[in-house]
Amino acid sequence: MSERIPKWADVVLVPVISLALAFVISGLVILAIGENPWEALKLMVNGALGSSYGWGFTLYYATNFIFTGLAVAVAFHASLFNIGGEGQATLGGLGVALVCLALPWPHWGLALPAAVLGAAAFGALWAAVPAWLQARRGSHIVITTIMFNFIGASVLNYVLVNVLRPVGSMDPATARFPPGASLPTLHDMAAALGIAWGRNTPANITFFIALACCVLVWAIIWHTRLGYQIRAFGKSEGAARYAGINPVRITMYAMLISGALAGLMAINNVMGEAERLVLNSVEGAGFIGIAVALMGRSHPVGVLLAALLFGFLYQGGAELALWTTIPRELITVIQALVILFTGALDNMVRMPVERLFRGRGAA
Amino acid sequence: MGARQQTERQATAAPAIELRAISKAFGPVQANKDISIRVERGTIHGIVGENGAGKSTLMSILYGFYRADAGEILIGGRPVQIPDSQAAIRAGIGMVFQHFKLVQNFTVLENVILGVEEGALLRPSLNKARRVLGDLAREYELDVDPDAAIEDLSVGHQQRVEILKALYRQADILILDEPTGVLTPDEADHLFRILASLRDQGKTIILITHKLREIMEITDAVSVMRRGEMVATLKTASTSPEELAERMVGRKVLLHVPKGPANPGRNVLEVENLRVVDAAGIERLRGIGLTVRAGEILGVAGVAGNGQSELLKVLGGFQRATGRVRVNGDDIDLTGRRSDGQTRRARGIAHVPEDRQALGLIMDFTAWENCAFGYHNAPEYQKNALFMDNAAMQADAQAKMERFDVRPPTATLAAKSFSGGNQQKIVLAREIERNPDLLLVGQPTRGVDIGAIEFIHKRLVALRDAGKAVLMVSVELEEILSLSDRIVVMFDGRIMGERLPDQTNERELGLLMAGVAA
Amino acid sequence: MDLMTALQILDSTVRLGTPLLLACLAGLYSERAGIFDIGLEGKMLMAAFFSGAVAFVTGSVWLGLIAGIAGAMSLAVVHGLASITFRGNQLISGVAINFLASGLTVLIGQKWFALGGRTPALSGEGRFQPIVLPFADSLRDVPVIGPVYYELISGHTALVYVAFAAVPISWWLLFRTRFGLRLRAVGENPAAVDTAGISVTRLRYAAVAIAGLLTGIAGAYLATGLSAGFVKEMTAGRGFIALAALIFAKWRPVPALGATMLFGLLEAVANRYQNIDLGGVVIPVQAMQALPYVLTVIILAGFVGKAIPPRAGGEPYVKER
Amino acid sequence: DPALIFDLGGKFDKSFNEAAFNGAQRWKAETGGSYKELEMQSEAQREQALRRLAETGANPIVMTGFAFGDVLNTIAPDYPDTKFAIIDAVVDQPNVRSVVFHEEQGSYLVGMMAAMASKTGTVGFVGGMDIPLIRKFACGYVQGAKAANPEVKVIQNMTGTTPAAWADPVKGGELAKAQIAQGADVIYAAAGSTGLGVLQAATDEGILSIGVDSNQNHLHPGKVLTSMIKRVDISVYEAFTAGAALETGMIAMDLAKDGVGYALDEHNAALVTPEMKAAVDAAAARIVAGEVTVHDYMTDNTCPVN
Ligand SMILES: Nc1ncnc2c1ncn2[C@@H]1O[C@H](COP(=O)(O)OP(=O)(O)OP(=O)(O)O)[C@@H](O)[C@H]1O
Ligand SMILES: Nc1ncnc2c1ncn2[C@@H]1O[C@H](COP(=O)(O)OP(=O)(O)OP(=O)(O)O)[C@@H](O)[C@H]1O
Ligand SMILES: [Mg+2]
Ligand SMILES: [Mg+2]
Repeated sequence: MSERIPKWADVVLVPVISLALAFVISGLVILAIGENPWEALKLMVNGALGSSYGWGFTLYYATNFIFTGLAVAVAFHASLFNIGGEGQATLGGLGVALVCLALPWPHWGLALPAAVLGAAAFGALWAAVPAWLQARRGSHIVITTIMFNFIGASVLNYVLVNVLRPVGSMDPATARFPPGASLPTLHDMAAALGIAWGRNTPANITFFIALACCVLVWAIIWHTRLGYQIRAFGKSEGAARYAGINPVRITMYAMLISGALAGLMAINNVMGEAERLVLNSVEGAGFIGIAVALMGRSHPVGVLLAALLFGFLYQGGAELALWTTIPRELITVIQALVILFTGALDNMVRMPVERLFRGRGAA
Repeated sequence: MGARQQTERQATAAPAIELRAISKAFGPVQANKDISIRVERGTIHGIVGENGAGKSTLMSILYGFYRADAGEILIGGRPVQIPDSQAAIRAGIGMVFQHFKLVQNFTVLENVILGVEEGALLRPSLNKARRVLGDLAREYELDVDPDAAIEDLSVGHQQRVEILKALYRQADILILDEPTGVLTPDEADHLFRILASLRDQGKTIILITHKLREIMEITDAVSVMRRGEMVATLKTASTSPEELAERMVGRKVLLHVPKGPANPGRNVLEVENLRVVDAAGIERLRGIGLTVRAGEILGVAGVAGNGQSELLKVLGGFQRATGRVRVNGDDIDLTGRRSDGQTRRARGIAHVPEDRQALGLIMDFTAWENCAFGYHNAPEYQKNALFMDNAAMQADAQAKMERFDVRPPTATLAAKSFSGGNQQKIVLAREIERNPDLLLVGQPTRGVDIGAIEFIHKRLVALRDAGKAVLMVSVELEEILSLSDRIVVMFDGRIMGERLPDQTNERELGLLMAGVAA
Repeated sequence: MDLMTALQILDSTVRLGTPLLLACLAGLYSERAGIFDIGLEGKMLMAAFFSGAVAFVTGSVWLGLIAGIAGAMSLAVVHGLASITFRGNQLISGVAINFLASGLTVLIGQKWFALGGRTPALSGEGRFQPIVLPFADSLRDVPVIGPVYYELISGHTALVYVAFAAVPISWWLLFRTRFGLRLRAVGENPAAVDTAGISVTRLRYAAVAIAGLLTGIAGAYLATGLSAGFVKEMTAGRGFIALAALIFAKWRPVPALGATMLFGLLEAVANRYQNIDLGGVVIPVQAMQALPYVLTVIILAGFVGKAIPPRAGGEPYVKER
Repeated sequence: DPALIFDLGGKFDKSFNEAAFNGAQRWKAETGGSYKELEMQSEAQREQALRRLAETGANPIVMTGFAFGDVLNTIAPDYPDTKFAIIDAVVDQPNVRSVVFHEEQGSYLVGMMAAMASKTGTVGFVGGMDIPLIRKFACGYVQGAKAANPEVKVIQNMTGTTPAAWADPVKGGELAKAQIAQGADVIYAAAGSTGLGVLQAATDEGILSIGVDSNQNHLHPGKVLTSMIKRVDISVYEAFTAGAALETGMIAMDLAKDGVGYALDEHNAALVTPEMKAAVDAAAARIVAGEVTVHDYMTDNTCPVN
């Protein structure tokens, strides 16, 4: 119905203009707090994209957001609003930590698959209860997942303080994982291929797992029966029942996949970066996942792009806050504006663009 | 009488409504092209046209729901601007939309006063509305319980509420968009009596319908639309259904599908003592028993809401029930784990649901995805153990859509961008082409234009002639009478009686439907 | 548990429940009109900041309140623009508003006060003071009623009474007035409202503005009633709890009171009984802190059943696609 | 130039990080030198920040917070020519100075004062998140209170399990009120900005409170009994002053070194009676002399009293 503007304009032009608008307003905000927006932008771009070093961080953050974004997106396809990414990723971290600390792993090649299982299983477990309650008892998943974020934080707090913390350690964190559980960073991998890539950045092999998950989610959602049923259920529960699709089962599957994806984030931050489990290791990535999924229109490609954008903002903004007197909350404001303009106010741009194209068509 | 002569005579007395050169585009779709029409005061004016011809759009413009891209509106000879519905209401126009604009969880009274409240507080408005509604009910036989919630009312009653809304706003000009699509013949007759008495009081009525019989019965004049254009305005007295049909579709149409005698075989469906209690504890089916044989169409007549929907849902596998159902002699699980649509389909039961938009289709899915809906587990749609074969599904859908003359035959379009008639064809194609032993079909032609009705009826008869069993639920008695080989009538969850179509008539069936044992 | 303890817990319940109640009612207006609002948190935070900042600068809590309301309103306008005028995604807009508030408050706060986003502490006229109701002191010694009146009913700040009064007023407004009828209708079926000749846009903006007003009061209560100034992120997830309460209450004002007070009570109880020793087995503090959330889940699973939101909720009203 | 890295709580937390900031500012004011400061943005940046500062030649690099311990342990060997100082954690590397505070001793003293100032015989403690560090504060506090009055009852509360627990003055206020309702009339808050709510509620309800880390007496003059001060500022100042010649190894900031203590100024002078002061100072002297040992929760994860 809506072929009022060419597809390229819809997919590229409108978001780019929206993004530009968001940056212009951000510039005004920077100006208002007495700093130089142009310098700030340069610093951000340089810090995030100007070197393989910057990329190492940008990709690290993006990896987190890909996982949580995909998690939210999969649930969205089943019309379930999973606000629980934060808690699921927290528990995923616990799964990773338990796996990594269980054995003196000889090689990451063995530890990684086990940790993937641990992360996915714990994440899925934390999504399973809200899913079951929604499917069987009609408890609203938005509330239960919010509640499970808080409960997850309590569980982790208890476990770290009382169970997994090495005696005498001040830090409510687990011991360091054995060296054999240390994942190769992008630097290591590039070096193996003879490419120079920033040392000491947290981006690691998990980025490729995230990319694989994008493909996997795409395949599941659009190329499997399960995905077909999830989408059908998400669009119309009545019709799904007519078609013989079991609502309970689909709710469970969708949320289990969603929770597992959120849990997998822990491979990146817990196993790949910190190499131990600390309190609050998720750092809000679960919530950013919501924005990422919404902006990415629940499509893996969109999620990937949105995650990269947020990775850029995170790293660029962090550089800004690290090396200037601009408070780090500026990043939050820029993020907010980007979400607002590209995600919620996109019609503000689309409408004039449509008019432009209509005018040209008539002429 | 020539159209020119007619125009000359009307030029003297100002028509109630005159539209001049109205155009309206929805993006690339030109819904109305340069349309002009005059509607005389105190007449009932019919508008006919195929699905998507632009009838609803034109009327929505008149009612201020949409704004025309170009053109002029004159009411009583004076040009008026109708930028919104408030302006239309002020100009004395009321409209009953094809899809009702009622707030489902409000009471009748609340719906009636919405927008024309007397003051900031509700109570006085409600009191006044209760009084006025009482008067209107007496005057026009428009009874509804003023305190009932809309969601608890039958469609027929909901429509009455819509009419009451318009009358309460003292509309002089009443537009009804496909008002009889969901009514029983009795209710339709009742509606026409109301319309006639409204006309006799000098009100002007515009009636959009797909049923030419109704046009012939009640209208004074009729306009025919095709593909966004106005092709003719005729005096009803000087035209015929055949002529109208031809002008609408652009070709000759069979208004009655010819059908040979039935050749019934073994029992395909046997239902005994079927009972359903809904979530609110109300018994919806109270011991239904019936059989459908191979090679026959069993018509289930009844006023909507008397258990037909539940019957279809139980047989289709998405409503629990007690009792006994056998298909081809084998018992069917009605309550257990194997009581779902997938199992039913595996048993050779296909189902065209009553509500195609809410049940039969996923409106956001493409046509090709919809063409596999419910059969998505079928082996021919699988590439391997993991993946579905999207290409095969598309090819399959493309072929089905061409065979069922779905327009446009584009499998990649979303279901929601097809007109209702074409949506129905997609569902029918999916279910019939499965070559089921038993086809359950609810309201096969609701809201569908005559060209498509002809096609759908032909396909149902062909299925029967291929030796399949068809159970058809419809509120259209005409359809029931012309298609069925046997007819059962449902009332209040029970079967009131069984008749043969050539030994009964609309009147007798109507009585049974009203719960009066004949 | 003796009466005094019970009263103290209930008193705490009222204080903790009040911001939830105001935010919950805010969400109620918005969502009843068909506009989902997950930005309650952000609006409260914005209001908390501006009320704290302005109350400090001017020394007047009332000016602070007005500033807080204005702050929340400005975000409400953003939400309105996004979800009504430009028919954007209401969830995205809400998420953006939460981020925006969390960033802007600190950014502006740092610029103004250079205290890392905090406002300086308020005192005297810069805060809402408890109101002692008439006869509270003289009735104090009357058994049962006296303490209940003195401890529980009297002695709250003005905004608490405003919040409680907002419940019957909201009920009356929604179910007894023309405005309420239209508001509820627009959340159920905007097309019905439109064809009745009423502007969907104007109604929805009105609802969003009321949500702004109420979150504004909620935020002002946090910063100038309960505490003495703004601290960054001081809403601490209360907007989300309010949202949960709203669903719990099935979008009705009186149950909203019940739901928010239940959350308040659970928190008050968890605050009061943190280290419970069950004959040697000490329940860890984390368990007590998780208790309100666990209980919420249990109550939801056991007693509430399916909550059906307003039918047109979350969907922009589009006539022509 | 020296450099200072703040933990995630941020520079202006009114307590721990701010104390570090004050130390750096004092150094700057006195020497006219310049230094580089960073605030952490996320967990993943700890290593980044350390490495980049080291690579730009900053020396020494001072960081606040135990969360840096693990990272510092891995990167310190990579920069043998750079000196690091970490506050609140022990990192066993040749180029690292580990500064640990005996908060239990300071808390002990304010615990005594609380018990002596209490008329009801009940005092309170409000912590932020339940982490070992906070339990260390609590344990010292309880020991001190019991030492002053063996009969005293101590109510202990933690605010939450998420980082929001450090920034929820509303909940802090409620916890304080709940403790007041249970009879507490002196409350010690070790909970970041949540503590501000505790101090406020105590003031509103007319009881006394005890601040933490920095001297918070001025927040509510005449209402804050005292503050348990932790001289992070001194540690930073000393490290900056020592410059590249910073001595490494472990430094225990205890009462003997005036690393911890209680605050006495014009704001609380009227509250601290001479007897109180005498008793506390005597206890301090005994602790310094080793006659009294205050148990450190961290050594065995238990507290002898409750
Ligand atoms: N709101 C809309 N947005 C976009 N296109 C629309 C809209 N409403 C109608 N159309 C298009 O305008 C054309 C005319 O539709 P309209 O509803 O007026 O037809 P109709 O004659 O009422 O059909 P029917 O008999 O099915 O009710 C159709 O092609 C339809 O696709
Ligand atoms: N708001 C809308 N946006 C887009 N398309 C619309 C809209 N309303 C109607 N249409 C399209 O207009 C066409 C006919 O519209 P309408 O709603 O009048 O018919 P219908 O009820 O779906 O069909 P029928 O009259 O055959 O039952 C369909 O293609 C439908 O998808
Ligand atoms: Mg139609
Ligand atoms: Mg129509």
